[in-house]
Amino acid sequence: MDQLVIGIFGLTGCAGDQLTILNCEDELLLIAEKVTMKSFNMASSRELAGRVEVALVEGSVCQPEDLAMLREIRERSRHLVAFGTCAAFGGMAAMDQRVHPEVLRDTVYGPDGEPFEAIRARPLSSFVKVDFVLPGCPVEKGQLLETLSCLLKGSFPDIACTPVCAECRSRENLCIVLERDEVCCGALTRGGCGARCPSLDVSCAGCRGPVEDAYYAVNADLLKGRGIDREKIRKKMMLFSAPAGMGERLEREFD
Amino acid sequence: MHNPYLPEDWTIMAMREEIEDHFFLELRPPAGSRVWEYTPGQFCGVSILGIGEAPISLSSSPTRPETLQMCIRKAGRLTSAVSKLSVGDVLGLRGPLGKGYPLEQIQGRDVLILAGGLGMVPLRSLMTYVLDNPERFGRLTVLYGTRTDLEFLFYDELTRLGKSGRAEVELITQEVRPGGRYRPENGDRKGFVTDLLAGGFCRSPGETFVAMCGPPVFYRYAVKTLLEKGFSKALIFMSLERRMECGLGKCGHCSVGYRYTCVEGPIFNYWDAYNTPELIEIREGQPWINS
Amino acid sequence: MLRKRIEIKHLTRVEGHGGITIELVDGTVKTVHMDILEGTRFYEALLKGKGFLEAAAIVSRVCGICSASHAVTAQLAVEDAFGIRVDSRTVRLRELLLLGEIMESHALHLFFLLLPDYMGYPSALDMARDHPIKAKMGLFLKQLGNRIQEAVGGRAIHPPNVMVGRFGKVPGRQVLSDLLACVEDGLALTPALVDLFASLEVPVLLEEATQYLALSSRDGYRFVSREIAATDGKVFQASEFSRVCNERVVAHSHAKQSLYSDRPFAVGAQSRVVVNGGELTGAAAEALERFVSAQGGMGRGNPISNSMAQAVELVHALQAAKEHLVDILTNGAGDAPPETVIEPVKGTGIGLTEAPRGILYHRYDFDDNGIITEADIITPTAQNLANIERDMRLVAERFGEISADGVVLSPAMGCLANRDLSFVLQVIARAYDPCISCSVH
Amino acid sequence: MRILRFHKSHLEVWLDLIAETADLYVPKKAGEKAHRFERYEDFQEVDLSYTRTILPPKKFLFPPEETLFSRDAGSDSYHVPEIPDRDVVLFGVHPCDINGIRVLDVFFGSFDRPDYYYQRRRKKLRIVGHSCMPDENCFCQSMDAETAASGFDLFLNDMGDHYLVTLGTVEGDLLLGDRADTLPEATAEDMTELMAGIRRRREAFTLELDTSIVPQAVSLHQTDPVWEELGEKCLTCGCCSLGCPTCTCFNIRDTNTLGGSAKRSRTWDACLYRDFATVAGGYNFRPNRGRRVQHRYYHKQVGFAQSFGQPSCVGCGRCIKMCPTGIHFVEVFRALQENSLKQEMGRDA
Ligand SMILES: Cc1cc2nc3c(=O)[nH]c(=O)nc-3n(C[C@H](O)[C@H](O)[C@H](O)COP(=O)(O)OP(=O)(O)OC[C@H]3O[C@@H](n4cnc5c(N)ncnc54)[C@H](O)[C@@H]3O)c2cc1C
Ligand code: SF4
Ligand code: SF4
Ligand code: SF4
Repeated sequence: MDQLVIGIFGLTGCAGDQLTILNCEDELLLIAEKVTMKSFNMASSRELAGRVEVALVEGSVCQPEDLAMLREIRERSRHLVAFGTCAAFGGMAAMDQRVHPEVLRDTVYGPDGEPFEAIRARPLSSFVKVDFVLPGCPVEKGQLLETLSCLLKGSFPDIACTPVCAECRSRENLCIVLERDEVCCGALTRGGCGARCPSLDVSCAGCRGPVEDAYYAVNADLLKGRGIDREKIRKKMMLFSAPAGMGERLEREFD
Repeated sequence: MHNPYLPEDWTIMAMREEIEDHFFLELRPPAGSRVWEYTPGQFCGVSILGIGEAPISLSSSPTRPETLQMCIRKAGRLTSAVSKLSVGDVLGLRGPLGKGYPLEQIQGRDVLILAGGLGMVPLRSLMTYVLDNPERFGRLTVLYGTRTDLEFLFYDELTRLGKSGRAEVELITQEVRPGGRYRPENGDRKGFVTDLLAGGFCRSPGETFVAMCGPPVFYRYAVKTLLEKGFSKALIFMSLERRMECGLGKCGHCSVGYRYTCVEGPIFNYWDAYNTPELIEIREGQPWINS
Repeated sequence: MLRKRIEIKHLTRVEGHGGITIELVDGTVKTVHMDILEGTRFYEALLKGKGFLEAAAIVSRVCGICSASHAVTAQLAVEDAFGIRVDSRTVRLRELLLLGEIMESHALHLFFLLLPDYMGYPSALDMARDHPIKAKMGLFLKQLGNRIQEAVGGRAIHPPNVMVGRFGKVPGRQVLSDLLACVEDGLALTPALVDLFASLEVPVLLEEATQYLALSSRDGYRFVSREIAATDGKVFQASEFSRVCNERVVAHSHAKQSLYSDRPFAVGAQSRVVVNGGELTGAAAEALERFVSAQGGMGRGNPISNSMAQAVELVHALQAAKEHLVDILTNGAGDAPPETVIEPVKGTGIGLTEAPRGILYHRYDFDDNGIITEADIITPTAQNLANIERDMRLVAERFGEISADGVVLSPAMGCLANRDLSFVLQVIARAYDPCISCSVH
Repeated sequence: MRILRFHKSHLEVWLDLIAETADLYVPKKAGEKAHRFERYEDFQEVDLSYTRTILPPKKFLFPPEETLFSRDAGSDSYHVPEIPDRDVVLFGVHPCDINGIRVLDVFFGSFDRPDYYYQRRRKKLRIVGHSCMPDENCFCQSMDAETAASGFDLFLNDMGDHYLVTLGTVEGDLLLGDRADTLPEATAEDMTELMAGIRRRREAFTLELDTSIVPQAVSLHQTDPVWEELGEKCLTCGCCSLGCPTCTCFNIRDTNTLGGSAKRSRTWDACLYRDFATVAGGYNFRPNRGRRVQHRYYHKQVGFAQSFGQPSCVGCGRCIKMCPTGIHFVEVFRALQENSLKQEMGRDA
């Protein structure tokens, strides 16, 4: 059987999703046996040009070069997967959409910097067709392996889009909102992490991105009603739950 | 203890692309087993382990018990995977599921089959059943409409049937497309299924058993027309689609009101549907079927 | 005039997007640029206006490889600003977490990114086919590092369990004793590990004096400290760091660069071993001796020695992890219950740790409500960049004999014999194990 | 039905004994006021004075995630994972939860299509009930679930320093072991005391739902603004359903391994989630949040009752306690009833 050819690409991001591939220590050799990984710069010097069946693209589009690269990847691949929250929703870089990117740039680089073009961080789907979204900051190892395994069978996996709360309940945690009056983004966030953070007694930061029907207003009202300062709520939700494009909704629904 | 979640491996004996993205399959049971006993209108769970399962209607008739036939439209993950299979491959099957048509109630009556689009698939089972038991039923009428003439399923079979005189068959399409099957010389017409109803097809509408299946819009207009024509609410049966995961009345996805579509349906008569919240609403003074 | 431009568009087997450009005119090197092409996310600007509770979650996303260091450093900075004392168990667990990260990161670099160069493979996966035992050793050590990070930090990457003043949930006894058993298995591998890396023929690319900087530790070889030591004998306090490393914007790269007294300097495993090597004990100290006798001293300016220093640290990390685990298992809870109610105080906080690649510095200014008004993050790779360029320039000048089809090296370079300059430059860059997303954040 | 007297001082020895031959689960503290059924390890951890556990006992019969079957690469047979052979003993189950299990029994055994996976776990489950006192969220009394007429193997009535143990089944006798025929029978005096206790408990309920017109009110008010309002308030986090002793919805999903094996499993689902009724192609039969909330309420109080003869709510109060935004099961029906009354009066006027 022909090997499945996948390309692994990174735009602007932290490489955590690519690293997650290498973190599958137990399975790595098996993966290498079944899958040809092209363009995996982080792990290999063997740059193979040409077409790939599936491109896993990490990171968001943060500079014109990213966009050019993304378009080229799209050209080269049959399927394109938004690999990780940055690619899927913009991630951290897309957090503060209210501040102009040039202001951000000048804050970091000051007046001495050579002015390079700063653009608003955006998810892949703002520019090209995305065939499948594998969210997570970083992606969950299990879901990554499931994606590869399912791709070997010629299909994308069936990945849940229910909120983190579902897994939080299933793990029989106490609800952080109710117990401690803290902001928890569980109800806004797509599960799949096994409610990792609430199970550690840490409130969910929303790193897997928003569920398709994120109800900001209801969540905000709930938290405000429990005496939490609205700015605090906004800041936490802005991390991941209200990414590029949804941030405006959050602002609108907030008051 | 019987485990109703376990599929059996059936083998594909024949497979063809009936129309674009719609695959006709004929399956043989695993060695040592026989084709299930089933009633027209029932469905089964079709699966490929690792990809998923989907509810698919049985399109063959129990009067021809050698194989099972179905027609699957490429709609998502599982159905796409099925479309890539070929003769000799196996497919997981679980069933028969659901309740079929109330055959005792049909006994002795004229039968009107009213199909829209993919709705012809389960109705073909009933149609074949009626044809194979001419002594038990009255006149058979088949009215079948599609959006475009590219979408006619079982065209040759239906046309032949019409010509044979064993049943009255009328095909109608809203739109004629290049490469389509519309042939005026065969009596094919242009328009909506409801246009066919406007003609006086049935001698005694109030006594005729109506089996209908089609997309939501189809029900909306067809039910209205049937009622206007004096068909009996108790004899109008429709097949209502819902999301199904288990087909055993357990997973809850198909639950509407107090009913589990997968075990108590998918065939409901007008009153069933009317009494079940969510299935029929009255809008603008007209019954509005939520299917 | 003979002009020659060597351009490496995409460095491979490093994290992120970087390239190298060198211009030679008549055999003399005109410019050397390590081009960091990675997009910027403007973390320092994003942090402005965010609350102290979010800081760690935000900055850990700077980099997937050293996310634990970022998370811990952020909390250290918050605690410094608010005057929060942390109990001894939390301190130990944080050290353990950082050791896990060191293991993961060093094993990744040594086995996946470096070894293939020496063994002549384009990637570790290709190497694994012919050398499964070596690959499995690397995978085991890497996985062990990840296991520690998962158990302590809650996840191998972007550890959510690291909170201000405490951990969300302290790993249970069962988890810790399982880890201990794994660490023991890891320790059993160390002789083979040292043999493997001591047997490599390490090319001496350079022997130019280099300025090394590391956090100085006195009670053992540690990764957290508030003092910085330089090999010129000077010692600085945390608050002096930003002045000492003098970070500034450069034109050709999105990453800033640093200079110590106007000269490039190095940080990382090699610097730590040079500065704090005396604190190493047991097998780690022996390993260091072994490398020195086989391959020459660590402090002689040969960047390739950094990898050997990483191997030494890998041994140390295993030893130290065992110590911490035994201590937590025997002494249980720390000296004081961790603080859960945090009162923000207006002011500045600084966090300093030794990340796998060197000194990591976070400074935040807070207002009365614990909102960040100003943030400064100086990452190790950014500090190293000027030194990497320096090393490349020196190597290029030494070996930059131009032939018609490229630049040929003298054959006396061990595994680098007969490789062209562009390959050697990549080897130098990789020796620093640069982390480009960190450098542009 | 025999009732025996059992002194509490023997409890530890008894539990240790049960734990020798069965997997014993007991209520343990999970924070200030919360509890969970967890494996019995140390008698000191057993806390029988709990009100309700975070998850109901359904997790033992219908776990949050369960593998249905798998198949190895290249194999042509399905493998159904075994469950442990030992009995599972749940110790200290309150009447509402016992009744919850009875609802599950009815449901999972329904339509001539009994649920294989539920049934096989159910066969291994022994239930030792325990009396309790209601808090402000309990309304089992209104749901006719305040006592368990059956569904337990033993039931312990707390009488201070001793229990009055009701024997429910032969398996209950077996659980008592040698004690079954050495323990003294309850005396008339004991019974008087027991009755007094039951009366005290009955009076302790503060939450009440008049169920007499609930079905009518819910059915009549299909388009009541209450539903829209609830939709506006619901987070659709699903906590009410997942934590409900009688909610049973699940999803079936396949997963694969790199080696080529695959498995099919089911996980808890809730009808409040957006895609619960979405079919291929994206058509959603219940896109509206209010409609989904309505479906849950309708189904539990009316739909289930119409199909199976009793509502699928036992008044345990978990959904009230669990709902982050404070949607209150009882208040919802009260609001509907009030609206009914208002309409009635409007018509009269
Ligand atoms: C009683 C009944 C009979 C049917 N008969 C036929 C038929 O004869 N031919 C045919 O082509 N199609 C039929 N369908 C529709 C068919 O079930 C869907 O097209 C199919 O489920 C799509 O599955 P997928 O994995 O390819 O789609 P995906 O969109 O990838 O998966 C959808 C998911 O939702 C569920 N799901 C999606 N759509 C439906 C649906 N309509 N009903 C129930 N569950 C659904 C599936 O279980 C799956 O988990 C029938 C549906 C029902 C309810
Ligand atoms: S703690 Fe968070 S994730 Fe868990 S139930 Fe509460 S809101 Fe949902
Ligand atoms: S609980 Fe929330 S923040 Fe934590 S891993 Fe899951 S989605 Fe991410
Ligand atoms: S609906 Fe609420 S009160 Fe009723 S049984 Fe379920 S969780 Fe308990």
